[in-house]
Amino acid sequence: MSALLEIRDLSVTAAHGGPTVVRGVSYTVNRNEILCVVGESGSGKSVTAHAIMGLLPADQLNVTQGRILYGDRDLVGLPAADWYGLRGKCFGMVFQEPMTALNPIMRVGRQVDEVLERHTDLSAAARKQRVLDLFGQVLLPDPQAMYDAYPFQLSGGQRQRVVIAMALALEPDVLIADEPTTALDVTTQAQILGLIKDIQRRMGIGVIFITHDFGVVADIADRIVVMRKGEVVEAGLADDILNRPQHPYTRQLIAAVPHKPEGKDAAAAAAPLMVVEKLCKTFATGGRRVDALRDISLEIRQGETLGLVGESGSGKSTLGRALIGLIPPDRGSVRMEGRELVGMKPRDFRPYRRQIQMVFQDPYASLNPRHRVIEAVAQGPIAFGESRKTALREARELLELVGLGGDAGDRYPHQFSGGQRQRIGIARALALKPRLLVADEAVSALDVSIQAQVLDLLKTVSGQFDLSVLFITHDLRVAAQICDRIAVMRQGQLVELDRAATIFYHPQHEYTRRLIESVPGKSWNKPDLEAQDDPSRSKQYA
Amino acid sequence: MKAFMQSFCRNKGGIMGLIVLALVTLMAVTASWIFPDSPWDIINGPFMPPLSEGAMLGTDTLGRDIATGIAYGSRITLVLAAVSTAVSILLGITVGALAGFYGGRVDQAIVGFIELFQTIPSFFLAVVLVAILTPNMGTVIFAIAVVSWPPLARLVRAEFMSLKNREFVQAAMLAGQSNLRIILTQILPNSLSPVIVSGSLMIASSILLESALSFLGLGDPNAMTWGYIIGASRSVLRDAWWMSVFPGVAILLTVLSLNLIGEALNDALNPKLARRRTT
Amino acid sequence: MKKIAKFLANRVVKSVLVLLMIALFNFFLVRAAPGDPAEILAGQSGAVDAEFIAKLRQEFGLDKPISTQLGQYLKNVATFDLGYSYRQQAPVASLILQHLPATLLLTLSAFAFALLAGVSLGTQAALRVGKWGDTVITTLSMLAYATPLFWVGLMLVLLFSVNLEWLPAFGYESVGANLTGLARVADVARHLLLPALTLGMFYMAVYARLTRASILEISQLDFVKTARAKGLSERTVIVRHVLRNALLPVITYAGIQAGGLIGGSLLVETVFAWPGIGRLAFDALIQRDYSVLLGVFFMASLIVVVVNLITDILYTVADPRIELK
Amino acid sequence: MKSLDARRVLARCALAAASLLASAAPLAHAEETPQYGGVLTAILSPEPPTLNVAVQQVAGTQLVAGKIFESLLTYSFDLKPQPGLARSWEISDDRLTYTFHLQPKVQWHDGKPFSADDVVFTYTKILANTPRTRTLMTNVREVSAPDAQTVVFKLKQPYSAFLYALDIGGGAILPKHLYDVDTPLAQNPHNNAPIGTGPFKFKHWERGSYVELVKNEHYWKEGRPYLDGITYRVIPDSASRRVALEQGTVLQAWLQDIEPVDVPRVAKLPTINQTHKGYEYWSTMQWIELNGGRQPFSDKRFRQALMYGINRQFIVDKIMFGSGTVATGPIHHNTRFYDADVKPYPYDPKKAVALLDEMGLKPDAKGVRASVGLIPLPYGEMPRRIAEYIKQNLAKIGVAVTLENTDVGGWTSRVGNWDFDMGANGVFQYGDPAIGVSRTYLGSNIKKGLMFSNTSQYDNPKVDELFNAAATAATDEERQKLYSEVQRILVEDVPVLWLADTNYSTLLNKRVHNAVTTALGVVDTQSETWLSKE
Repeated sequence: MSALLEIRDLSVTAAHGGPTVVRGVSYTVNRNEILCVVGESGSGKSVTAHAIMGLLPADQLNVTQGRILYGDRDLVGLPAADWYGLRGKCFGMVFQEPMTALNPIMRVGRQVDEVLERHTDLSAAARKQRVLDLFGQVLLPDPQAMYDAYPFQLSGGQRQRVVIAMALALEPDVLIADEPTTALDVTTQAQILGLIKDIQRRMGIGVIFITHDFGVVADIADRIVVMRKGEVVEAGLADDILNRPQHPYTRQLIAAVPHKPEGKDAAAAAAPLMVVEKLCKTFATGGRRVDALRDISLEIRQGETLGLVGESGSGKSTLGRALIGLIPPDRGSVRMEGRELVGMKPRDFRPYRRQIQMVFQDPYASLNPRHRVIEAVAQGPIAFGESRKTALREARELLELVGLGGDAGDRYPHQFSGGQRQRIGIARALALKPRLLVADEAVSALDVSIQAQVLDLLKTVSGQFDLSVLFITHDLRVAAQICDRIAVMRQGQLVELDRAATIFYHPQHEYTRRLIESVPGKSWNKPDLEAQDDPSRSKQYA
Repeated sequence: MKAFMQSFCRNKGGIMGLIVLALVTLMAVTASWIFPDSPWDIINGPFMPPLSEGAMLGTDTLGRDIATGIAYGSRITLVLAAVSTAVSILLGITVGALAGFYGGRVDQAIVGFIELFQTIPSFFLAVVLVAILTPNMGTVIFAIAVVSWPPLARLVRAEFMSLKNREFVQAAMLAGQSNLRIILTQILPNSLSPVIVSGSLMIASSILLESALSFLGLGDPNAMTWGYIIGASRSVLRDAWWMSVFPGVAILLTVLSLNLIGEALNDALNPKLARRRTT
Repeated sequence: MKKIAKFLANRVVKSVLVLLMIALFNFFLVRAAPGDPAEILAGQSGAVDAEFIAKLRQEFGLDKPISTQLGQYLKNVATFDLGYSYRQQAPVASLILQHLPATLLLTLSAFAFALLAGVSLGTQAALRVGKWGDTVITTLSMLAYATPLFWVGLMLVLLFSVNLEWLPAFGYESVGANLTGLARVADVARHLLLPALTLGMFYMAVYARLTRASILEISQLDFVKTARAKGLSERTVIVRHVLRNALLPVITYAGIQAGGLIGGSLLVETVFAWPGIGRLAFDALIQRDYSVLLGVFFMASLIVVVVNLITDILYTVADPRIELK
Repeated sequence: MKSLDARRVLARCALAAASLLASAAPLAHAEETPQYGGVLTAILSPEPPTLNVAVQQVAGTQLVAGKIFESLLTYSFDLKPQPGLARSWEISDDRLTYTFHLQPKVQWHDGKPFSADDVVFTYTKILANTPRTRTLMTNVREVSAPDAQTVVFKLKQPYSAFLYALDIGGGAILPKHLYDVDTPLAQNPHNNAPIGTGPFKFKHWERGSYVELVKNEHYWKEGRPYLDGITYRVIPDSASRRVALEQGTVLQAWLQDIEPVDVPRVAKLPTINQTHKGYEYWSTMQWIELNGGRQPFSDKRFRQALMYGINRQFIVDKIMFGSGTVATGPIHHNTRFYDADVKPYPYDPKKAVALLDEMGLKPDAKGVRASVGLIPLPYGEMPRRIAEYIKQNLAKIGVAVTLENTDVGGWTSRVGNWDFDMGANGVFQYGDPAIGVSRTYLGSNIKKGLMFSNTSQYDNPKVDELFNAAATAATDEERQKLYSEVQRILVEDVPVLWLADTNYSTLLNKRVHNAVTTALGVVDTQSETWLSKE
């Protein structure tokens, strides 16, 4: 194996005396291999990749040290004109967000054609043929039609295929893929991962694959570089890192990866708390009708954690919001302990309102930035007639319970990390002493290591308060980890509902099966590691 | 707050704007001490050029002092602009909040209404309103407010729509808070920064609008305003350039200072959007 | 294509509704004026006595119930009968049509100037962001943005007509010169220069600021990075990818600003004695000739509605995504 | 351009002097000999709505229509009736019958003969229904045409002013054969392409640009007109009008064509002649109406105090720029029966304050003795300046004035309906006090809702008696006596605040001769006007 690209002791510093965001990073990419660069947000993995492409915004970030060797050329400080010859031709790049990576008002065929037009002498007809070939290679349906389509007419997966086709148009030596599947649904992710791997093998190119997901890493990596806070903490062959991680941080990351569920014991079937029957909801926007819920029927039992899993557009969030009264359903019934909630007058609904609470997805948006945390928690009880004094006292106790004691309550949301805010969100939901908690993607915005802690907390409180939890997520692994039962949704319909372990190991429905097939890192048996060091916890009150 | 102050102070334009605005305000407050005569008083010969004795900036066709007129004009200008902006902000926030918060039919109706107002050429509308309702302070304020509120209502509506779906607002709904309370304590405070920014820009455009109305002779006939002086100077442009130049500079500086303050506020309040909302 | 047709049909219906609302507004506005419409009309005709007023009331159906009057009024407006000016002894519609070409010439020239100069200045500023070229352009547009339109006009007259005597200060063409052909075109152009510059200046500033901001925003987007990653030259990236996207909000804004341009023409035509509908409106204003004033107001709204429709059509061409909006 | 013209004039003068080998006298004589030919270009502003003077009497209509149509009479500078379409006239001894003998061989521009029938038709069917002439016709019992050359007016009672109301504005004769139709007068297609008897024929009207008149070759007055035609240029902007006049693009400007502020300067140009003659017939007065039905205006002392408190000299000098003189009383100094021997009201704030003190109007903490509103004239800038100035003047004597800008409709409606404190006003006097003056002061003319009546509600039986006697008095001496007395009474009582007798001027290029020959100035036929060569 020959080193295709070598990064030596690279440092990148923010302009105008800002912080150094990448510090002394070195790694190499070889021909015919996939190098995975793994790290959580802020690890500097993307900045390094942009430095390789010469795409750092000059007024914001600058390479201050080190070399990027491509063949015998040092790319650091290369004049702009030379870059134009390299980019596209020798390096291709795939970005994270397929929705924004394409020019919205240019036909996609033309966008790929541009690369050829720029770097080759092919005639227009030849170029078009080549683009169609490329579209075929990335398995786009109906290349001819795709050629004239605009990006908004394509699905996320299709767009990512276009971007890949673009990056590969000139068969570059190195393909840099910056979180190319993070924004995609799990089944699409599996397809794209397969595609990248397949093409890499076929063309024998070097791929730098940037990701935060060890599952993905396990599926495609030949070698791995782990980064943290701008530095490389560990590098090595995939097998070594995945199964015998050395550095505590790597170990901690791997430990936090949701593992395969063991399956809870089959508890005695409790009485149903909420019964949903034939629930329907259709959204009509701008002449388009979307059936978000189609005859959904299920029951949530007293004290159980019910997982609701589906890809984007499956209607799972709509269902959650319908149950909680934020979205009025069109038809069907939602009964709580026998009382029909659908169509109830707001005043009659009020007593039920406090029994169903929610933990939201985005920890940065779920707290009013202008209210103190304690206020946020106490607001509910006060609105329901609790005296201010009692409400505040109870709020403080709850914050303590979720691990935020001391003066935490008197601070404002921006003073907390994402994980801590999610804890506050849970405390707020608990303040009203609900019986059903709807957790809508409650952990998906968090880094893996934090995710695990919040899941633990959820598990604890649901047991402690005899709560029923509706756990909505796109991640089957996470759901399988904490749920008693799992419901799988697809395009507004309930596909399958069963015990978590059953769903995971013995899926009945074809779609569920595909979903499970697509879970990244399925073939990887995670080593049993105990997190030795929990950075987020240790710095909580730092 | 501290961060905001720091950020604002780093903006040279904003500081300059504040200084100019402070000077203009000072001029307005102290006008009657510095210039004890009424701006309508004929205290000198007509058509005296600037730097004449007793008429720093010259006199007009009747011998009224331009400097006095500008000083007293600043009072009317600032008060008119502030009041009309306050009225239109109130109107804009109310309408925008209703549309954004309730959505659906209410929103459709209100948006239709806003679009209607945005289609009507606003300056024409102001002119027609003042002309027909006869010019005085009240009608001028009314006309300026009527044509200024729609963009703000749009802005507030958009803010409310996005904030309404923000999770903390939904959390407040789940916490059983009343709609009014949610609007007032959860959404409104969080949508204020763009309102503050457009408020300062709206004051600036109110001044421009008011001066244009006065220029056309549609100001309150009892109020000495900058636009009025310029309007009166039009027929004697060749003979008395100072009559039009100085009040124009006063308008320019005041409007400029408000725009600079607006931009600085914008940069300080919405650092991420600093480059976006420049118009 | 069908979707676009539907979209446009929708816009047309909306435009008609807007015009209807404006007509209603006009109708009630004149009734909100102090004094009875008949008295106003009588005042306009220069004769005021009770008998004449009564005659006028009858003649104009003002003695009929308000709903009948409204119906008649709307019917008139629909056939572009905007009433009759007693001061000018002519139908308002024909007065307007007579003055319209001058206004169109002025506003279109000003618009073309503002757009071309504004977009190029804005682009130049954005490409030099933070450098002195940017600072100069931004400062100038900030100044132009804060200057009252009518004052700019007066200052230009002072400078170019009174002091330098380069350009005529007033009017549409030289009085009594009886020029024809190219000489006349040149003469009109000389007269047009200052007013168009005045009217265009403010919007040039607006477009420059908008273009600059829009380019800076678009430049941050991923697809620009994609374009660079393709190895396209900087020029291609800017022109083909950034500018085309950045101009979309400029188109929208140009549509929105049509009203402002027409409103500004009232001031500019007044300052420069340009014989357009703005000047017509100003004269009507001075003489309180409401039927003309409201007629011009309606016409101005009509122009804005039409311009908005045109922008919508342009937009469907410029932005394929419009189908979904 | 200017200097070039001047040089050319000089050169021509030198040439003329050389060729005539003589002193200035024959040269002047040569210049005085009328020449045929040439087209007079004149300013027309604002553009009139119509050219039919029976429909509209705005200045622009009169200016153009005055060349196309004719009336029975015209008036000399001292307001003596002069022949127009009427060659001569007789008044019966009982002063109830007026017989007019018409000019012979008059024909309409379309070739149809003109006759007494046209006059009878115009007066009975058209003019009797116009606001301007209706009042006159209420005095007339019958109009008849004993033969084609004679028209007889029979009056109900003697009316001394009768001969003064037969001007072009109030008495233009229209062709019966075109106007005796069912179409309402205002919609007659000939209004804007008129057929008259005058020295010039209508040729073309390019709206917004110009009106073109050409010589009437069949004009009844032998050898007239001198001009080949007149072109009226519509120039909406005052600055452009001034430039056009300065550069000789137009040769004639009248009334308010040139801004008052510019008139003195333009008048000084070597190419321009200025004349103040030719406005005697209208003699417009400007005053401030006072609502005598309200306190404190009902008190004579208050009205006098206001009169003393306004610096009218400043107004005519600095705001009207000399286009007026300080008014002494209800009659314009150019109108018949004017009497200057009345109580003067110099600017005297002390006296004004003394009067207010005497009334018991004490100043409050802010020095305000009374607060009143003032509605300025709703036309243009000058009235606004005047109002602003009066506000300032009166503030000095403790009368706080609030300006109430309004439109023409609001102005007529509020003043007409007595809903005002002070309201600016200005009226034409039409040569004779019986026509244009008495209407403002007659107690019998207090008519709520009617503008231009006695809206100040001044009611003095003695004044009524004097005015009525004067209107029917047989001789001018008798009338003068009555009017002098009425002027003295009114000036003492100050029912309205007379500000100024307007004193407009006409500015003419020196090439234009005999443009102003009557009290109607450039509105008259201008059949005597001629142009010297360039």
